[in-house]
Amino acid sequence: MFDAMPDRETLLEVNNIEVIYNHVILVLKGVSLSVPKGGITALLGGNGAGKTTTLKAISNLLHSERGEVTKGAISYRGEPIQNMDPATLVRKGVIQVMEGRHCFEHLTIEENLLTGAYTRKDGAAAIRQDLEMVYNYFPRLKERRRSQAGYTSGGEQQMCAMGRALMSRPETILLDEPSMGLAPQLVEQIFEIVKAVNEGEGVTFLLAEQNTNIALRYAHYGYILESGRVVMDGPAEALRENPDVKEFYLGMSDQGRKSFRDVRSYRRRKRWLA
Amino acid sequence: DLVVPNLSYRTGPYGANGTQYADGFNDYFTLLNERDGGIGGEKVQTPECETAYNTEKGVECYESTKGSGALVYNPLSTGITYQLIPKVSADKIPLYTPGYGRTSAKNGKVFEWVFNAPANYWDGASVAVKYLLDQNGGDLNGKKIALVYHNSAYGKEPIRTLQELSKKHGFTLTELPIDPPGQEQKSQWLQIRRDKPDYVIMWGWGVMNQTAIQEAANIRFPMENFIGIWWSGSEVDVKPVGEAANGYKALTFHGVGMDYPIYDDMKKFVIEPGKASQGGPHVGSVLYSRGMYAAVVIAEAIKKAQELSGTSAITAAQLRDGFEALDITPARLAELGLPDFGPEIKMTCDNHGGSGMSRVQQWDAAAGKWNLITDFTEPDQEILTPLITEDSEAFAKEAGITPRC
Amino acid sequence: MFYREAGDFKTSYRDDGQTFPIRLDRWGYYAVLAVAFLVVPFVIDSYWANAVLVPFLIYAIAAIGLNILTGYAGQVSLGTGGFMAVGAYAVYKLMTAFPGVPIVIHIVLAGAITAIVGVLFGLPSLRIKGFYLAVATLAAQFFLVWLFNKVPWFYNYSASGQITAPERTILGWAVTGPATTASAKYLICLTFAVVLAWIARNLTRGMVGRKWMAIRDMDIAAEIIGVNPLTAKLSAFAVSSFFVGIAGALLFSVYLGAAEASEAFGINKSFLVLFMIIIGGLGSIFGSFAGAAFLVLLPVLLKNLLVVQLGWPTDLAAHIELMIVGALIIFFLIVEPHGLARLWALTKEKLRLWPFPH
Amino acid sequence: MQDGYTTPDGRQIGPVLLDLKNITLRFGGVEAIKNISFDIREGEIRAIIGPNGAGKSSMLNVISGFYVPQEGEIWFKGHRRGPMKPYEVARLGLARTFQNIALFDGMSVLDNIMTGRMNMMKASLFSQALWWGKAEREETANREQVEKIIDFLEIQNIRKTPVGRLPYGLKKRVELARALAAEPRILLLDEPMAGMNVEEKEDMCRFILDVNDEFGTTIALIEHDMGVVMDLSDRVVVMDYGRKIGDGTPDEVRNNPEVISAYLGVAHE
Amino acid sequence: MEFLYASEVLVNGLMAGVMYSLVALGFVLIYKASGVFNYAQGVMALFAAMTLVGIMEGRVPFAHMINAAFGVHVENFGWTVPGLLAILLTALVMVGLAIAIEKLVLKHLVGQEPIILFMATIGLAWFLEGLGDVMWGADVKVLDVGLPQGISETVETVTNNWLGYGFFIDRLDIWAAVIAAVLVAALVGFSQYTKQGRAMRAVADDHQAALSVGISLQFIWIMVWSIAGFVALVAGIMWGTKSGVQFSLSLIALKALPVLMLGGFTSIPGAIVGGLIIGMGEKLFEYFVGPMVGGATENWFAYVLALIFLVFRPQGLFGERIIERV
Ligand SMILES: Nc1ncnc2c1ncn2[C@@H]1O[C@H](COP(=O)(O)OP(=O)(O)OP(=O)(O)O)[C@@H](O)[C@H]1O
Ligand SMILES: Nc1ncnc2c1ncn2[C@@H]1O[C@H](COP(=O)(O)OP(=O)(O)OP(=O)(O)O)[C@@H](O)[C@H]1O
Ligand SMILES: [Mg+2]
Ligand SMILES: [Mg+2]
Repeated sequence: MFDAMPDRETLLEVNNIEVIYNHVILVLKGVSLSVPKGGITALLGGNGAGKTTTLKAISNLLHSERGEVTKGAISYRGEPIQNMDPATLVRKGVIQVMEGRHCFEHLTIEENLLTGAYTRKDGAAAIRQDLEMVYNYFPRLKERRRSQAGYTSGGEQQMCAMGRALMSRPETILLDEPSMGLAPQLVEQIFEIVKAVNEGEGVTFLLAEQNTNIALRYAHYGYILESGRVVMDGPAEALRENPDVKEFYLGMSDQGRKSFRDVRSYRRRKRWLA
Repeated sequence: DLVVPNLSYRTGPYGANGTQYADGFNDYFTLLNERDGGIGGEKVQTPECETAYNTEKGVECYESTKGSGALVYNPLSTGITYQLIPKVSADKIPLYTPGYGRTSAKNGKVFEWVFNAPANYWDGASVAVKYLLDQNGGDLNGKKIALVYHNSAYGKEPIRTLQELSKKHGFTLTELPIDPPGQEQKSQWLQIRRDKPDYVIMWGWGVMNQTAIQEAANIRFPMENFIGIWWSGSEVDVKPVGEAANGYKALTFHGVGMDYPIYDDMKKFVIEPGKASQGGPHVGSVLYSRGMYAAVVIAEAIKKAQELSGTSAITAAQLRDGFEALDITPARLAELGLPDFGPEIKMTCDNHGGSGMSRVQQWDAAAGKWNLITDFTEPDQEILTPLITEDSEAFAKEAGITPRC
Repeated sequence: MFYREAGDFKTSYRDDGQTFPIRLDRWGYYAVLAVAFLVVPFVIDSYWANAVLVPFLIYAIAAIGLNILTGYAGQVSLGTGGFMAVGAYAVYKLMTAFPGVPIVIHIVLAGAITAIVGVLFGLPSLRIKGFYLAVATLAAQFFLVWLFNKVPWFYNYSASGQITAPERTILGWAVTGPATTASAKYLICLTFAVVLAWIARNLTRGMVGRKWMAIRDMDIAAEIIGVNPLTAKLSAFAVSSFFVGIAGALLFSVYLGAAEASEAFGINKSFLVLFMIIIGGLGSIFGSFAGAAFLVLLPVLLKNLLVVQLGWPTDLAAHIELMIVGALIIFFLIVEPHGLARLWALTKEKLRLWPFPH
Repeated sequence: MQDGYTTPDGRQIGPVLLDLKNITLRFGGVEAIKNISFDIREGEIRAIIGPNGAGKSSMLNVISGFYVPQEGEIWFKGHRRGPMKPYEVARLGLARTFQNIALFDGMSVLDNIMTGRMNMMKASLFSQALWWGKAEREETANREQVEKIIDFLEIQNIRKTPVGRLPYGLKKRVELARALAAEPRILLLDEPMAGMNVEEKEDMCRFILDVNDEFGTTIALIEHDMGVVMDLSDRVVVMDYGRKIGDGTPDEVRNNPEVISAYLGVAHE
Repeated sequence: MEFLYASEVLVNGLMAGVMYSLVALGFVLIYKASGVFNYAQGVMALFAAMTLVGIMEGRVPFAHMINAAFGVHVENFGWTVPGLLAILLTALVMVGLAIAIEKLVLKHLVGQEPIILFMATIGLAWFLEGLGDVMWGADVKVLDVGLPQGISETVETVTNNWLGYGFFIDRLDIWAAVIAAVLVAALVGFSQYTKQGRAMRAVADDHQAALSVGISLQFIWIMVWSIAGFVALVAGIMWGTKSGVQFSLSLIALKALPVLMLGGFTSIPGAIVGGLIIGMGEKLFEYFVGPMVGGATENWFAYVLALIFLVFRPQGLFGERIIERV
């Protein structure tokens, strides 16, 4: 259904970056990727592979975690963005939805959404309109608009974080683990929204996901990251058919999906990581 | 050279006061060095060390300077004095604490190394009451006196004496402690406004003085009936209050202002050549004069010690002998260019505190100066002597000292 | 590779739980102790003892105490000065009431009394958290100082409210009072510091320590997995106050010799000790020593540099000293928010990799 | 059913261990749990599912004593549990993991897991201060137990690492280890597999099954991955907006229309 | 009569409380915006007041240092600046200070734990204290921007006519109350209803998330520290007028802490209400109980009073509820 859209213009380009935390912990060991305009690009990989780090490197949120990009280059629309502060980047249209939601606990849901529009200059009316749009996508948020975000459930917070990002009218959203902790229906719903936003508003997505299955269903192109390196990439379609991906990331074998009850009788081992 | 360390404080909550005192102290020795080439031919050095009125820094200063042949210490802090009393008696260096420190150190039998002439806190309390007696024709019966004091060892010093005096003279005493630094004194002054005491006596230091005078003015307490100890009677305490402070009184044990012949020399040898400490912004102020006076007494003691020992490069122990033989007569003061500046100081082996005389000065806001309004007055030794004996003997017992002399 | 961990194998869990699991560290530590006990006492003079080493050791004890409460158990306290005052006044009352009992026992008892007081003032910590608690501990600070100032019984009814330490001896050596030698002062403080540091180390590596840290890192989760917050917090307050009380007792009896509650144990003392543990490193015993050394030495060094070497006027030097110390505190926090202890650990980590950068 | 039942794969499930009766929990005006009753049997793997905000985590918090329900009773091993502090509940033999990992970030992995054993260590403060006698013996003995768990969960190589630095998946594993260290009767797991990839989920499943099998630990888990829930659990409770909308075997639940519409969306495989 | 005395104490307590609140407000602002407990607030007030006096009197900054270094004698420029203009200039200096603090300190400490930031502000307090002294000298300075001081005769006469006892109220306190009311209204409006106010609260909750939505921490912090600097200036003027500009001014921070604690660290109205309660409580306690226990109870009683409130409301009267979830 989707193609890889190789012909599209490249919006975001990450070129062979290395990231070090605390001056000693080397986490990314040369990651390169490119995100085409208007596409959904997925960044897949196990825990600690470096997905979050990659996204933070792009959005320049590493500093506050004592991490830094020591090598390589990142450019957006051909312009280097390594040393740009996050606010400028947001104004340029790149916004990140952080892993673990990070809502403003003491602000109400609505106030949270409004902070998303912080960088906008197009007036209160436009902002109200987008607020309605977000409430349309997430009716649950409308119900809870007056509650403090700290007291809402995990799913509600995830929606709030997504909605907040949308409020900035972004061009590119860096989405970190949107499905984590969400009920299956909601996961589906969130990805539908991603798709809708992608198609309807033309927003480009780079999303980091553990849930390979669903990510590859919605993404156009995928990168697989392991231990700070890209080990495989390709159009989503192709990745889904790849036997290794099938086995290690989708949990399928030749006989179809295995029951989790049987895990005690077998064990997967990643070939390329030996 | 003769080394007289100057443990001063020019920072912290009392920095404004400490600065002036330290300047006066330095300048007098500079004068001696410049005019007379020192004392007995020996130049005097006053290496300064900042204590910030903090006891631990005081100890550090003491330790760091005592090795260089320090002759005497004058830390201008009751707290530091208490630290140093045991130390100086072990190191055998005199400690000179004019008008502050441990009152019972007047008893030289117990406090071999400590001197606090010309007057101590209890002398001050007694002189203040005496002054009030004079004002009331010798009778304070039924009068109400409030004591507003710095809530610390320093401020608590006069309480015992005042209590004894209230018994003797029949006045009632109200004690109103104020926590340092003392910028908030509303409740105390409202209490004064309600109780309407006839007199208020104050034992304050730093910002507390000025706030108290301001509050007294606010509630329209008559300034003439408000008397501070000598540490509550300098320009910094009254000037910020302005006109309203007019008439405020304070004790002092030395003269003020620049109407003394010594300032001719001071100008010629120190101020005009630009040798004054900090450039001399405070010359002639109350605290400056007090610092200078302390220096005068120390210099006289050095001179005496040189006479006694026959050497000009005296040791700390010899200086103690100098202090114990010290006799600064009015004639000698006049000779120094300070006629009638202070009371006669005569110390002996058992009396390290002199006569305890002090006088009252009053602030003239319009002229911006202090006027002396009484003569030197003798304190009520009848009350004080037993108190001093009692306190010093208790200390001797606790510290295991056998009285000498 | 100067610094090696590899090849240093443990064969039992006991070995692995040692204070210094790495042999190189262990030998370094023994060497420092040997020098401290066997060499320093013979070369020390009264300046070094009174201006540097004795305050350093005493503050290190206080810092360990506060570190147990703040660094390990996560309860920020600004009441250290008040608790030190409890130790000081307790030892004073004990010394003067029971002159025949050895001073060491008095000092330990003073610690115990402080522990009890600490527990009392620790009670609000069950409800109050974070900075609210920090500010609440100021209630202890101000109240205790006021109490010692107001009740004459505490200062044996002396005229000014000052307390003065009488002479007491250990095995014939004076350790308090004017006749005390520099090395006696130093040695008694050193002994207390070493023993207490060892006890602190034992506590923090064992179960109590873990409970404290659990409360610190996430108090709700800790309670749910089984930590009783009442006993954990109060035991932290007790142990911490015990240490702080001993520091207060030593500060008064051995170091200062005389003290007055509001002057010697004011709020500044509380802040000073807090600085020490933050600069040194929260949750680190080594850090407590490092922080104490830093803040005791730095002003002395600066003073010597500015006044003695450069000959600046003392007031200017004092003001600039404030600026420099303030700026250095900020600088250190920026370079390594987790304190000197972490800086040291990072250095070791780098040495381990040396000469390779990663 | 009073004395248990046998699962399709032949495990014997015992009598009711924990019984929740008519629990209602309110926060201010919000009713997070509305009159819910269900039980957990000895040796069983019990799943709780439901949409976000349904009150699942709140339910777990009620069980572990962190939230006190306004109404309802909790029976444990046939006795009614009075109001209890969370740490007292823990002493009854309940251990749990948390939805948003609640490890002690400043401590090493080993110390984190050791905290799980705190109720087995009773040396006095004094003995611990001197590191002598009981304290030392206990420490060594418990360390051995913990090492077994570390081996079991295959986290030997990170023993000394501060947990703050670990990647998410490993943190979850350490949290499990900490809970296991307490040797609980009931293990409560709040979304143990959130944010994991298939391989890690498989590992986690293996651990859960092994624990259940080897130690006979009763397990209650909240999980959003239906594959896991359906494969692992013996019985499933379904919650929606604080109500219970289903309770039964995975098959029963899977085909319950109310559950499908409220939670699953489409009938799951 | 006794009742009238007590009410006089009470009213004066309320007034004193307002003076504490002025200092507390600065703390609240910064805490709200950055979760930083700014210990330097008191010193900022001192610094602002010193600068104000320095500018008004036309003092040469760093005069002492210049004199010491070059052996010259500079003290004054020889001009004086009128009060209002000087206040404006001082406010600018405080903005400059805010920028410097952000650039040199806060920027490098993004995302650190609160206690680390707290420490940094203590370092800052020391630095500023030293800087103030070096710049303007450590002498006691008289500050007079034209605020009246002393007993308000109107109040005295009116109450005397009504009640037969003339109440004492300091005119300076009345001014303080008016200024505080205006400040609070303005600040509440700002933080609750403006975009920047919302952003400020967002930053307080989660630095990283705020960054991620494009809020510039730099800007917010400079803004908030500037406002706090301005509030410090106001507090400095009031306290400086009351008792001169000198070191002890910085210690009023200690009087503001119980106020904060009681009102809640994050609540602007809380700072006022807390101040009123503390001021009233400590004065009444000193008045009634003080004489029985030897007096000087105010310092600790303020803290104990706040503590008692906290036991019932751990987040202070108006503080944000501490969210406890697992
Ligand atoms: N602040 C930090 N300091 C030190 N190491 C860190 C820090 N943040 C992450 N790491 C390390 O960097 C590696 C990559 O982490 P990252 O969060 O990017 O992984 P991820 O792919 O997003 O994993 P997950 O799927 O679990 O979120 C991990 O090994 C982690 O331990
Ligand atoms: N401490 C609390 N105060 C107020 N409301 C709360 C609190 N805890 C939970 N709630 C509310 O109770 C409802 C249930 O929350 P809970 O966390 O139990 O949901 P959940 O089923 O675990 O959802 P998720 O799958 O997203 O984790 C939510 O609407 C939440 O806002
Ligand atoms: Mg991640
Ligand atoms: Mg949940």
